[in-house]
Amino acid sequence: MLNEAFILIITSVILFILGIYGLSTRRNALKMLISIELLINAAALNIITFAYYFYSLVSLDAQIFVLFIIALAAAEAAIGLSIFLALHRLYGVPDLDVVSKLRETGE
Amino acid sequence: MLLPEIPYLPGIYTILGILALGVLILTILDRENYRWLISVLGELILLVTLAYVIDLPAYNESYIAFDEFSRFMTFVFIISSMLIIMALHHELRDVPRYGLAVSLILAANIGMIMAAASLNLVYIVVGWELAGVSSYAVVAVRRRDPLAIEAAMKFFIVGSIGFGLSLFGISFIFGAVGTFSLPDIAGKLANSKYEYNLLYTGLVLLISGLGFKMAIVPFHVWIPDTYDGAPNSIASFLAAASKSMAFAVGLRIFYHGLYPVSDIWSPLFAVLAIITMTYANLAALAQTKMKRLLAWSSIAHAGYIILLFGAYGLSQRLIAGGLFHIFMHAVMKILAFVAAAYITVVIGSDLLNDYAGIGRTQKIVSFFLTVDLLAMAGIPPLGGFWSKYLLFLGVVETGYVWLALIAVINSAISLYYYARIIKLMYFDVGKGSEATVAGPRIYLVPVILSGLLIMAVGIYPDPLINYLLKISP
Amino acid sequence: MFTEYAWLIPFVPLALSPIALILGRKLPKEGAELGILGAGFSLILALLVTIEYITSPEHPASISFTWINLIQFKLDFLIVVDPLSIVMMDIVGIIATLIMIYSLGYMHGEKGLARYFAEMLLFTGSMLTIVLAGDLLLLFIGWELVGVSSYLLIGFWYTRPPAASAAKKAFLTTRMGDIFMLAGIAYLYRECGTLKIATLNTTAPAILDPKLLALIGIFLFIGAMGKSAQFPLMAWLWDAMEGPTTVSAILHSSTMVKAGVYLVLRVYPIIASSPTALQFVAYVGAFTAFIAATMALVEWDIKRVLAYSTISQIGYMMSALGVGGYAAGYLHLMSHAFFKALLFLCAGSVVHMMHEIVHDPWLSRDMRYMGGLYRDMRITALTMLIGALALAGIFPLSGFWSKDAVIEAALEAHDPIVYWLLVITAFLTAFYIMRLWFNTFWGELRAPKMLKEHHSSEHEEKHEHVHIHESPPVMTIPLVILATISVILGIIMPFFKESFVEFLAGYLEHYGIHLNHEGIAEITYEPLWHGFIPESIPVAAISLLFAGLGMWVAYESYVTRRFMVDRLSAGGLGKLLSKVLESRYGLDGLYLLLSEKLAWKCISRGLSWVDTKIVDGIVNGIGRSGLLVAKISDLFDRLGIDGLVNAIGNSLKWLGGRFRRIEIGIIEIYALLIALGTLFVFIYGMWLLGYPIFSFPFG
Amino acid sequence: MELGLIIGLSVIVGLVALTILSGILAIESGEMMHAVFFLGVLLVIIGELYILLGAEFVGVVQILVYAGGVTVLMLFTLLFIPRTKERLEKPFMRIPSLITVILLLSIILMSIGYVSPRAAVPEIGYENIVEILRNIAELLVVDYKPLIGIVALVIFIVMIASAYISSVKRE
Amino acid sequence: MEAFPYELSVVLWLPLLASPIAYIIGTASRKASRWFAIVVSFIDFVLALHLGLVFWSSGATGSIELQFVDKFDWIPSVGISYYIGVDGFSMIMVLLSTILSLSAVIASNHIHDSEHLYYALFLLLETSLIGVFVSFDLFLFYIFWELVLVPMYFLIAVWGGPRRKYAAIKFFIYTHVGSVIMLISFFYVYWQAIALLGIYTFNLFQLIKAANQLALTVQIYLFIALFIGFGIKVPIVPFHTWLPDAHVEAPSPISVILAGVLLKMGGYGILRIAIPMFPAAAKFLAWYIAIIGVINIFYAGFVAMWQLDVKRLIAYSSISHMGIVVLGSVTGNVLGVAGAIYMMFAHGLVNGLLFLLAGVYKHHVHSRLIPDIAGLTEKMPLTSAFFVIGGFAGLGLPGLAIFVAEFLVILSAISTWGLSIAYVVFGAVLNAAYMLWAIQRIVFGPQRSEEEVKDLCKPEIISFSFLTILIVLLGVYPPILMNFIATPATAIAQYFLS
Repeated sequence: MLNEAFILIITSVILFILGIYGLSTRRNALKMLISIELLINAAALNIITFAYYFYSLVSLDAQIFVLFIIALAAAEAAIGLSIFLALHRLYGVPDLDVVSKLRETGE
Repeated sequence: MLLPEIPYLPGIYTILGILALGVLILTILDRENYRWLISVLGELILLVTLAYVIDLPAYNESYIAFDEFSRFMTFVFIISSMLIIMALHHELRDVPRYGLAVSLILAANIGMIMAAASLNLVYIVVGWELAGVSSYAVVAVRRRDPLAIEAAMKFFIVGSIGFGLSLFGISFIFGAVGTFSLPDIAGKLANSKYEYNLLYTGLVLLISGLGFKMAIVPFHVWIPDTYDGAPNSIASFLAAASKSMAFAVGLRIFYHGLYPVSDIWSPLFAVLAIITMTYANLAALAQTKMKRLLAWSSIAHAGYIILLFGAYGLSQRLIAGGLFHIFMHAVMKILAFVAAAYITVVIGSDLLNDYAGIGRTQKIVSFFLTVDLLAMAGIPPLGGFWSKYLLFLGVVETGYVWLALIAVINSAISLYYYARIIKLMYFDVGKGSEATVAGPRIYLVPVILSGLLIMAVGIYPDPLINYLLKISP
Repeated sequence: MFTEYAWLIPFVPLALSPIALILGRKLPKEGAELGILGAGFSLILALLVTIEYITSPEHPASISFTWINLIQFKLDFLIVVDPLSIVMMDIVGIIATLIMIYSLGYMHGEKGLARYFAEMLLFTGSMLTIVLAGDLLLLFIGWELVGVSSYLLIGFWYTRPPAASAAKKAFLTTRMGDIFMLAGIAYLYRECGTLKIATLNTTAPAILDPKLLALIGIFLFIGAMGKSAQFPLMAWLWDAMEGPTTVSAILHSSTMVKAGVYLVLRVYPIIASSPTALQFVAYVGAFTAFIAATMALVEWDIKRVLAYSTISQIGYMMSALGVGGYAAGYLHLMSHAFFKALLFLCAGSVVHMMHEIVHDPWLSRDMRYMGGLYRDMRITALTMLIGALALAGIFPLSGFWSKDAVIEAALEAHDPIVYWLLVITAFLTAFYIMRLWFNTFWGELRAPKMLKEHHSSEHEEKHEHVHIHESPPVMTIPLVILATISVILGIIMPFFKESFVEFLAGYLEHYGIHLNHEGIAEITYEPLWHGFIPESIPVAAISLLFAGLGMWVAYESYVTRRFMVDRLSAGGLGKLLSKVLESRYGLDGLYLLLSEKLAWKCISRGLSWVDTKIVDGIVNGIGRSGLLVAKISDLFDRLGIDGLVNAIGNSLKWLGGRFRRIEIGIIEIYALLIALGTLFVFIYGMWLLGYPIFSFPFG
Repeated sequence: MELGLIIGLSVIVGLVALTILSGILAIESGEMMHAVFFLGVLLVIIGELYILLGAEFVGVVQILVYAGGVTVLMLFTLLFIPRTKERLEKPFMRIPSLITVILLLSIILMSIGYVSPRAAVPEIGYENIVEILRNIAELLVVDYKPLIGIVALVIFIVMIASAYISSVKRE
Repeated sequence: MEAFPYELSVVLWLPLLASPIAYIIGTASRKASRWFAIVVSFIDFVLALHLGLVFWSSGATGSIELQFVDKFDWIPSVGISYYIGVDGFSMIMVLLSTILSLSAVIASNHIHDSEHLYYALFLLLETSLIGVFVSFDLFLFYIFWELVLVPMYFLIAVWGGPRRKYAAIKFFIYTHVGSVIMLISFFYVYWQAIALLGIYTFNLFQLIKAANQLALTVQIYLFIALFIGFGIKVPIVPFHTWLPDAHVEAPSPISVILAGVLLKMGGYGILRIAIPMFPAAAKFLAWYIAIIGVINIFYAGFVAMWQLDVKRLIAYSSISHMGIVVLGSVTGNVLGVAGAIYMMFAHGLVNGLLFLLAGVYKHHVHSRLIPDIAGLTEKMPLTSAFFVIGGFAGLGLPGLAIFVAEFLVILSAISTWGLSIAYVVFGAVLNAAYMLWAIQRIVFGPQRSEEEVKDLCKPEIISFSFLTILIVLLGVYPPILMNFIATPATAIAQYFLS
């Protein structure tokens, strides 16, 4: 029967899938960044949910973990954006599918 | 805020502290004309850390576990980083902020050591991601090079996907067992107090996530492009250090945490290993560029190494061989990449066909490259052979003879693309034949050092093997 | 005290042979000295040993030497001095020495004399090895060495293709026999565990079952057939006449071809213990004697006529041994050795002479060019006449007695087939040998006329004044010696036959075979067919009658041309017959068919086709269809590994193509790929674990 | 069932619905600005969820760092680069991706199966919020102190690096 | 007489140590590297000879104990040890390798491009060959076995004839596949030994102990694997096609090593490893293997008859002789085994001589096709003489080395199987046929007068006479070798009796 825990887990799964979907359909590097954020948040939400509903906060490692995840995600976003900027400056487009010099050459 | 505390902290903190200090210093004094100072300082810091690591007492606090295993892995990381910085010094001469690269590598070392020296998923994942973030940056540090930037972008995005995947997986595992400390997880799993479905989901996602760093097919996609685009020494850093880190993490998680449910993950790894090595070897056969070929070969070697997990069983030799092969693979890859860098400087191209005849003009580097290629192909008596041999022997001991057989056949196949390079170098005439001017000397230092290491280990591997057998649980 | 050193008899010539080859060129006479030295030494030592043996027969007479020593197994060399060996070694010694001397004149001015004498020495030594060998291993070694020296000597004029092919043919044909002998030897070893002939002679008949004995006996005898040119392994001998005449004289008439007979004499107890083998020997011998004689009827090549007669005389000996005429066979061997050597040497001097007239190795041997040489070459002519009469078996020459003994033995054995074949052969022999003599020495020299027929004019005045002269004394003296030997042998033979028989009997007694006073071994021999034999008439009369008949026919047809045999072959049956005879019953053709066409053209070519096309082809074929060796076949210009890699690439093209098309460097695709990968891992894991509980989420 | 539970459930459901909606919008909206905005909304809602799930501190940090920092970072990045919206309309390979993704979703759901809370849900009142916060603080300063230090340092380095990478002088 | 300590190791490693030196001084002056190589291989030969004399004089020929053993652990953790030594069999093989290497290196005076590399590789090859014959640790054995391939591959591929690349890669793949098969069965035995003896060891004798305990069917499978592995080297039909190509394309000195020593590795392996390890299987399969040997003899003989290229002809004749080795090694009595071993040695000398002669023709007449080199006897008397001697030795003429082996093998084959194998004697006729025919076509026949051809030069005369003298000596006085062979042969034959 329907309960919050289950709903939340499904939500995070859906978020995760959305992230994957965005990554595999979107050309724009920023969109990809957004999708990555989705992935990470899905994971974090999942952890919090489990900690609350399954283990009733007996250990707070989960929350600490999420804290660190947030920090790392921020760092990652920063570096990603900087790379994105460099890329955009070099190629003049934000789209990655045109940026494919590195590939298997020859047949 | 960290400095005053260093003396009072136990060992692992101190290592990290030393590194961090060095990182800060390097980041601060970063001028065009300090290149030598920076390199030497970086080497020194790593050296000090190494010295410290060697006589550091094994230590296990609530979240930190510095045992022989992490000592060995730290050893591997630091050795590789030291070798790499030598090459980096010359290769990044066009980068104004050179110190940044070095400090990023040191930072990555911090993360890797942390990941290798803990029994807690939080630490492991955070350390891993720190290493990841710094390596994204270090790939992109040559910012005017479109290829490098593209490589960095791909590396970044795919790596982040991997991170997300494994985080998601870990969240499920947490949901299944409710703790992040690996011993507790093991205990819970041992007396089966866990949610099977959640665990399984988490496991699969975690394997996929780890697969990125470990370069398992089909999660290897970023490897050839990134190695191709990145500067050689940084590519070798990725191939050597961060891949070793991934295996260390895998060993930690699967051998300390999840071994009670090995019946779930080891078959998955087995099939992944087969796919990986076969696919990579076949793809490598048709490569035309040295760096891509090396990328593929490192994927293939990842395929051999994850036999560690694929053939899980009670075999000392399996783990010892795995560690041994991780180490040898790191050294061999560094040699290969740096030699490739040297040759690229000399002949101004990375195409294999342009290597033709280099053996007659650039004797030293081609000799060591030959040794290295033979070692990678697993020709006795060279280091690469012994590690492979021990690994496969362990695989057989755990009863996966067919797995070992496939691996042997694969390494037999791999011989052909390695031999092709050797033949090009020595028995063809081409661009390489005119390349008589000597390349940058400093590249030869890591090449010769690692080459000698490979040969020495090949001639007399016994002490190392015994040590590994001793430290492997 | 010489017997201890009997091993030197074969050893010295063998040892001198390489020295002659290396140093011969330096010596004044190009190695002739060494040749005569070696042969003479052997002869003298042999004579001494003989005397010593005859004076004190109890003397220890075997020297042994361990050749191969594997702890449990030993193979020894054994040198025995016994009645068989001493007689034979004397014969060989004498003839060898004489011919070495003769060669001084005959081979004078030839190129590569050193080689010639080295080979002669090799031959002498190996022949003596056969003679003295007391075990089959040593005998076989000498056997092979004789074969090879005959090969080398036949091919002495190696620049002549016919000589070369003749040499090869001789070696291969004899080898074909040798291997049977080898098989026989090996089989004896398997059964008796030793190769010592004395032991084998006693044990083998005792312990082996008759079938096996017959087999082994026949195997050994086939070896003998090869060496002594018995039917059907006979075709090499007449080609062997390509060699120098001296060589024909010693190898292919008197000594080497006797090796077969000698072998049969050696292992007689083994052969004699199986009637089948005896029949085989007897019939092969008789049949050979007959057809060889018929071949000689129409031959014009003087040396070849002698070759046929050699074959047929050896046939006599073989059949004698087959029907038990042990002593007869040996006697005939002895006498034939001398007069056949004599005949060959005479022919040699004739050919030597003719060569100066016709300047052609072929024509110089053709009797149609000869005639009327009697006037200027008396010594040659007379000595040759003696030899011819001896061969024809005319009283009181040596041939008469020995041939009588042979036919006597056939009579004793009550075998009409052998008997009549031999008798008719006696007639044919007399005819062809006299035909030879008359054509050579009687009438007018036909060379100029014949040459005019098929040469252009300027040749003819070149042959206007041919000065015919006798050969130099160095060549004639041996002729005289040999002639006297055959005469004296003929005169003393009736008296000395008795003692000779006892001599042999004493030897055979050890092996439980008893010789009666006629020298006929008492063995069980069943003729295939019991027919009419004139028991009452003494053999001597019959053989003399037939021989005389033959000589008369020859005289009538070639001297007083009253009755031309040749006219018989003018047409009809005679023509067909002569065709058959001239083509030697097609034996050569048969050999050609077997060797050239079958072995070489078919099997060899076929197999090498298989080798290149199929065996290799399969590998490459597999390769082409994707194995590692793929593409090898078109790697001529590229180094293998390239081709190999490409081959793998191609053979896995569809796969590899897919692989690498995935890596198109677009991140979205990578992401999708990753998703797919995860999917794959999920599904595979589930399938693997029989998982999951496929419960609907909202169940 | 009693009222409180229904209210809680409905609140959760509402938030979740909002989350997913904003997520879809963040992925699908053609205009970059909107995408970033919706991302911010999503992050805030997730922060709300954290607070609901007894992780107040985390939720606050989420809202501050994420919805504050990251979103703003992205917006500034957007300001750096010229608008490029034309190619955004047609996604790269929608159909295969959709299929894959739906397959993945279903398989994950299958493998999760049905889960229900194992332990009793803790009551979130004032005092135990304080309790939790104190515990977190204690953990942070005792067990995770090195981690904090290291993370801070490394992120510092990485920030410098990213600044360096992104700041290419126009030439 | 005493062997000084580690003399065997010195013999083994000396060429390897010398090879880089040869390379380096070769860069300075080409001649120097040639002379250096000659000196080194001569020293090696002298040392090996000294060992042989010590071996003989110390009466070690009577015992099956290994002599001059150098043994210490190399990698005890996986049971690999450095364990070299010699018994009579290995001793003569070492002698053969050194003798042939010496003659080959003397006779390689036609190599002119990048000599230094050539001689370096050559010395490397010598070490690996010796190593195969002296190592009694299977792992060491395997290393040397594989190490042979590398220099050989390059020597063929670089200094070979027009189709050298094809030949080289073919050689490499065939032998590599063979050794992989071999290796797999080695490892199987190794694991079985872990299970049975409870120790990690590659010691040959330990492994033999373990392998003897295996079940018959397993033994048979492993024996077949080993037999294929070694048989490709031998080579046995139909795995032989690499050999003619390799021989034809390789430069003559290298074909000498190929025919003289490399082929012997196969027979050595069969006698030293395959049969002792799986005696039951060997007994079980003896008859079939004998048939394979007979097929070798006849098949190769017939094919040789058709060849026009002298080297091809000689190559096929080697295959045929190797058939005799295979036949003799399974007859299961001392004569046969001794004959097989004797054949290995004798064939090494004889075919070495023949290949060198083929090389002479190649370099003086610029062709190896029989029609082109026919009729030069007047011009090259010495060459022709040596060729005739070699040919007669090849067809097994008494008084020359090969006869002894042939005789022993045929004797023992017939005394083991009787009439069912008696037809093997026809092989002798076959050999005679193609050899004589070759001699007839090359040496005999009308002489050519037109072009100028020069005869042998000094070094060639030296090495050829050396070989010829050895051939005659061994043919006339076998005990020289038999003393070495007797004991090991008896030991090997014992396995069939048990």
